[in-house]
Amino acid sequence: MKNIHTVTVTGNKNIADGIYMMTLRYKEEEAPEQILPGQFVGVYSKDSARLLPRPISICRWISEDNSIVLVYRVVGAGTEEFASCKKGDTLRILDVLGNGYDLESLKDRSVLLVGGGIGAPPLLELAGRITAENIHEGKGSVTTALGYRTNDLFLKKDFEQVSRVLIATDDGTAGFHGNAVDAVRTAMEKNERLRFNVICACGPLPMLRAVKKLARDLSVPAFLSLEERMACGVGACLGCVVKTVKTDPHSHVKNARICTEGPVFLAEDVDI
Amino acid sequence: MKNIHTVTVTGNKNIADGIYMMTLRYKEEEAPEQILPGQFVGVYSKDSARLLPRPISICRWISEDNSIVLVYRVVGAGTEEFASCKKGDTLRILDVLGNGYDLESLKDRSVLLVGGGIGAPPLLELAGRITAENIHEGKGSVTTALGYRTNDLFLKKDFEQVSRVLIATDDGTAGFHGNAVDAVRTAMEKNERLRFNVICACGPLPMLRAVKKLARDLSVPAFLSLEERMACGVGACLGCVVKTVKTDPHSHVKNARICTEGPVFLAEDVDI
Amino acid sequence: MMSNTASRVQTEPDLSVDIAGVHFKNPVMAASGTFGSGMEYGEFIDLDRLGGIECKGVSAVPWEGNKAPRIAEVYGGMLNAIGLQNPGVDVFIERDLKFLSSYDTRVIANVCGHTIEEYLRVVERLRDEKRVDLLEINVSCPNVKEGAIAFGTDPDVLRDITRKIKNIAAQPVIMKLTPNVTSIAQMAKAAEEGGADGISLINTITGMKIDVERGKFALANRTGGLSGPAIHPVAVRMVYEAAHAVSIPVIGMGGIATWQDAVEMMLAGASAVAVGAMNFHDPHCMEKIVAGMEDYAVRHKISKITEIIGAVHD
Amino acid sequence: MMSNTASRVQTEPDLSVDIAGVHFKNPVMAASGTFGSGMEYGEFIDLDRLGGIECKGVSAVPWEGNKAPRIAEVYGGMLNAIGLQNPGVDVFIERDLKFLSSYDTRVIANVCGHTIEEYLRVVERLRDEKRVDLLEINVSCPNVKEGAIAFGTDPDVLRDITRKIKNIAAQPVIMKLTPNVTSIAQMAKAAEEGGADGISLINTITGMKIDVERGKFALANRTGGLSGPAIHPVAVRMVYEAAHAVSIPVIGMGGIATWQDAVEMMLAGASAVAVGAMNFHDPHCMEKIVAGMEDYAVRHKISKITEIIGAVHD
Ligand SMILES: Cc1cc2nc3c(=O)[nH]c(=O)nc-3n(C[C@H](O)[C@H](O)[C@H](O)COP(=O)(O)OP(=O)(O)OC[C@H]3O[C@@H](n4cnc5c(N)ncnc54)[C@H](O)[C@@H]3O)c2cc1C
Ligand SMILES: Cc1cc2nc3c(=O)[nH]c(=O)nc-3n(C[C@H](O)[C@H](O)[C@H](O)COP(=O)(O)OP(=O)(O)OC[C@H]3O[C@@H](n4cnc5c(N)ncnc54)[C@H](O)[C@@H]3O)c2cc1C
Ligand SMILES: Cc1cc2nc3c(=O)[nH]c(=O)nc-3n(C[C@H](O)[C@H](O)[C@H](O)COP(=O)(O)O)c2cc1C
Ligand SMILES: Cc1cc2nc3c(=O)[nH]c(=O)nc-3n(C[C@H](O)[C@H](O)[C@H](O)COP(=O)(O)O)c2cc1C
Ligand code: FES
Ligand code: FES
Repeated sequence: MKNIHTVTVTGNKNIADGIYMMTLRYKEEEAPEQILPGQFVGVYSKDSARLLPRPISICRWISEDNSIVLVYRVVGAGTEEFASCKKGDTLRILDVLGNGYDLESLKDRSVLLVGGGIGAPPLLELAGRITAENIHEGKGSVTTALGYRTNDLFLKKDFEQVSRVLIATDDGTAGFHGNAVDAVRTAMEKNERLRFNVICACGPLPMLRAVKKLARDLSVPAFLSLEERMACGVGACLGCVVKTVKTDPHSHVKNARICTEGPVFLAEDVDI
Repeated sequence: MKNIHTVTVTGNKNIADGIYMMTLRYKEEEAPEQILPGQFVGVYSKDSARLLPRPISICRWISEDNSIVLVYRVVGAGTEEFASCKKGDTLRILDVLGNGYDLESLKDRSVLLVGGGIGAPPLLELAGRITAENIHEGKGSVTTALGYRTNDLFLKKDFEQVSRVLIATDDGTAGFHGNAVDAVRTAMEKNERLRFNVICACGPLPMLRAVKKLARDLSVPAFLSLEERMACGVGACLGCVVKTVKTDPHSHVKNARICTEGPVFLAEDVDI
Repeated sequence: MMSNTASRVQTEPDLSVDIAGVHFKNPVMAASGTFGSGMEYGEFIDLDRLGGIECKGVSAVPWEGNKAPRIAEVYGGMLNAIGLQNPGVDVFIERDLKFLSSYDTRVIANVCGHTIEEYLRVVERLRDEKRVDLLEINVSCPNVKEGAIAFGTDPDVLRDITRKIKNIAAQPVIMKLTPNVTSIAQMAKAAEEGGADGISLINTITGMKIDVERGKFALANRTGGLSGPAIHPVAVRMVYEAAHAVSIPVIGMGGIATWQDAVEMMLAGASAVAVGAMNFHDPHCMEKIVAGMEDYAVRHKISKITEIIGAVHD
Repeated sequence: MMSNTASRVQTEPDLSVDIAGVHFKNPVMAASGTFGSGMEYGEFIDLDRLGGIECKGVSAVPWEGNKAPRIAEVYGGMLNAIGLQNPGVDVFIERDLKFLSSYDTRVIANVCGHTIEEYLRVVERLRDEKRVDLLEINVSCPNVKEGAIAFGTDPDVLRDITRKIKNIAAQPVIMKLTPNVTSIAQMAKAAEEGGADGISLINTITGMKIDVERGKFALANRTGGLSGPAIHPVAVRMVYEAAHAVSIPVIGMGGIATWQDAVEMMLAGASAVAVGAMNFHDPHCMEKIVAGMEDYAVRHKISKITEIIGAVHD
């Protein structure tokens, strides 16, 4: 069930240049019963000048503590306001939104996760869940390729606890000098035992396009998490569409709602 | 000099039903050098939906502490926000606005102050200053007639320290049953040694009209503090006018700016 | 016992209104395009609490709408350039009206088209749909390029399309006006002359946002429609002017966020109101508005909410 | 030494602009009616930091303006119905222009009237005033009842009054347009055809507020002009449309609160901008806008701010 909740900020720390990690605790009786990796929430600003919810992915779900963790980059007035939140403050959120990654389809597969910059956070919950829920029962593996601008490698340690990690930086100050997809290609060429038969990716559009091409080259499916400007976040306004290859069963045109049919799409279904 | 200041809330307490007393402290170097009773400040809201400053009279000036005290009634969203301010919060204010009461013209006079409801606060500074600055040098006296709705008699004690006090309540639960002006008239009829040769008043329009009439009946001057919706607060927008009897020297029409030529006007000069 | 009942009746004011012969349990509706056909928000709120739902604009065949980005947030509101994406009237009937059949709220079908013929096809197709209580004809969407905007800005064209639609419509016809005109009173009169059973306004005001760091338009469509609290005072003024120009009922909308805004719109002359962009800020806002209106009526001893329609005074 | 100077030059972008042959040190001005003639705000800010001051509207003889209340706050903005109170052109010359003579900023006289003849009298009277750099003709004030609004909403009337003013004006003539029209492009063209040296827009959008507890209009005049951040997206769109319709320069205004808003207006096509209602929220905002623009130019390696005029792209 989607709803509006008032949650309490129980932590909000600066984990890298301009990047914050915020923990939000629900009242026990309001805590979500299920969250899929890749799902997101809409966070409302307190200032009346800003009325629309900010979509932020769930980076971790700590169900035993009725909490979720968000990792966000300060890019504008809304995220700036969130960065100024203190422990004990409350926030109004709209949750739980979007489809999330389909864990069933990852069963027993070797999964490559590709995260670019602030696209990495939702993949952490995904990597963790694949591992924790024994989705592979020992048959598959998880590798995460993370692309950063600089060697300010937020969440790297967290990913290392749940997957093998490849690092790429734009400025070459850590790991592969270049983007995450090229890091993967290079590693595969060097025959670094990098095998996978499905890709899940989240990050900027150029990266997602590169992932789509990689997947096509390797003939493996890729699940991409997309972004678009949103108003309602729940599928009512038709604001957040992506072009689809086939007619979308809900809209009856070649447009799907990222907030509802997405944000995670099979790469071959969308025209990006 | 008028200016914009960020001041610190050092106290904000509920002193009567819906009435708050807030103390604001300036940074030492920004504290005003002079404040006249009857002058006011414009208090800004923090919410972007509300852009205009709220005009609030200065109830007390504690110059040794670089502070001013405001007493305000919660009537809408702005004052509601102020009521929620806590010690240590900061507020942005526009100061020091308006002309204030002309202390010179009160010299050696017996002064009657008439305050109705939330019009009382600025008269406290006035009464205090008349007493403290020895304006009368023993020759005059100060009597304050205060009209309240009920017997929630905020500031009564404070007035008693600096003047003789007459109380009137709309519901008759304390003092005279009726309004402050009728209380004065009745007291005079009863010959209660109530003498004055000038009136200063602040309160709702019907009360000010009654004061104007009283002053005319007694042939004494009356200074009235007026209210109007304001935008700039500094005389630039011509939003806050009152009709004047003669052509106003600034506007060259029969309108004076309450924020600049006022808020205190000689009763006979304005058409209220 | 009897006096108890009597006082209970007094504290439960009658919020119902009639528009063109259709009875609404209360005057609060969802504005077209912000609420789909209620399916998505049905998860949040009890649709039966609403006076009505103005469904998303529907055309004769499916429309793709504009390219993304379609949304831009602005101070106290938003711009949208959806471009009337919709699955077409057949899907609307089979899916949306079927969904709505289990709810006790009024259904207003919002009709759009590129040409008069396209409008007429939708109206014709909806003739036998009992679930449609009213038709709202959107002659004012600023995001359709093919000329539909002209329907709402030229009084002669507006009068003509109104007449043609009235000729074939089974349900009462509400013409939805655009605020992007010099004289809203003139447009309201044209709709009335064309035989409209009511008018609704305002649709969005055309606006633009530019991303200054990138020097680019924020919307793929360049311009979009401004809605939300920012436009409320303009909407109130236009509802006032329109209501004074015609004698048919007016549905008022534009930036309604609180019960105060809704009451204000009715005092200005609206017989009912609709809430749009604010649903995105708080899916519960319409429920709160209904409750706030009820409370207002009690405090002001208003037994029928219709008493306040147009009751503003100096 | 030399390279030092060179790099210093690079970090100090040229913010100056020319409008109708008049040179402005920067493109940021105070909007008419919100700043008097600068006297009051001179206590807060250094008037020499401003590109120019658009003075309060002035008429041939003193005007009383409307009854109070003249101001109502609304979400993200305000309504005003001052009704163009002013002391008349003689006092304006003797007092205001004299005051301004000691400042190094451009002076734009804002002219209003009830009839064409009244406008012409003011323009005539200002012919010999060297302190007046530009004339801005307010054909758009929504608060004057005698019909002045018609000047700004009928293209033929607008073309005619522009021509008559141009015939006698000594200074370049800027026509200030109202947003309360169906087609701003049409009005902009009419002004250009009439010989205007530039146009400025937008004036306020007509709005209304009702006090719901008392059932009364918030303004004595019933309607008032909406200004402030709420109207900014509408202003940007209109500036864009107007700038694309004419080849004379455009002064953009409407809801400018930050340097981003000012840059946005210039990207949309404005050669200069004016700040109105926001002065009431922060008397220092124009200084901050100038500083922010400077910083923007440095970051984007813009050596002359004129490069960004109309530079928005898809
Ligand atoms: C499904 C989804 C998941 C996301 N997850 C994350 C996350 O985990 N961490 C994170 O840092 N960011 C995430 N984003 C991006 C995040 O929504 C924006 O950075 C944020 O909305 C910016 O808000 P602002 O007020 O700071 O910026 P402003 O630019 O001032 O925002 C103005 C408006 O644009 C919208 N907006 C701005 N950038 C984006 C964007 N990239 N995508 C969608 N809307 C945008 C805002 O929501 C707001 O409505 C996600 C976006 C989507 C669509
Ligand atoms: C010179 C002067 C001195 C004042 N001194 C005091 C004081 O000492 N204590 C006190 O409690 N009140 C005082 N007031 C009234 C006070 O300004 C209003 O009560 C306050 O602005 C209400 O703000 P709000 O946001 O709560 O109400 P809202 O009604 O939400 O305000 C909406 C708008 O109307 C304006 N407004 C509302 N009521 C008034 C009013 N009575 N006068 C002027 N503007 C108003 C607000 O400033 C705001 O712009 C004074 C007014 C003036 C003009
Ligand atoms: C996202 C969005 C989509 C809209 N789609 C339609 C539509 O399909 N048909 C229509 O008549 N109006 C449409 N509108 C206009 C609204 O119904 C309403 O008239 C306008 O938004 C003003 O109300 P508000 O300020 O409460 O949003 C749309 C508005 C928004 C924000
Ligand atoms: C209080 C007030 C008075 C105004 N008086 C005038 C005027 O005399 N002449 C004029 O051309 N515009 C006048 N305007 C309009 C402004 O100059 C400006 O066009 C409008 O307010 C939009 O800008 P803003 O949103 O930055 O305020 C006035 C605006 C306000 C708020
Ligand atoms: S944001 Fe409204 S449909 Fe996705
Ligand atoms: S409030 Fe602007 S002149 Fe008084």
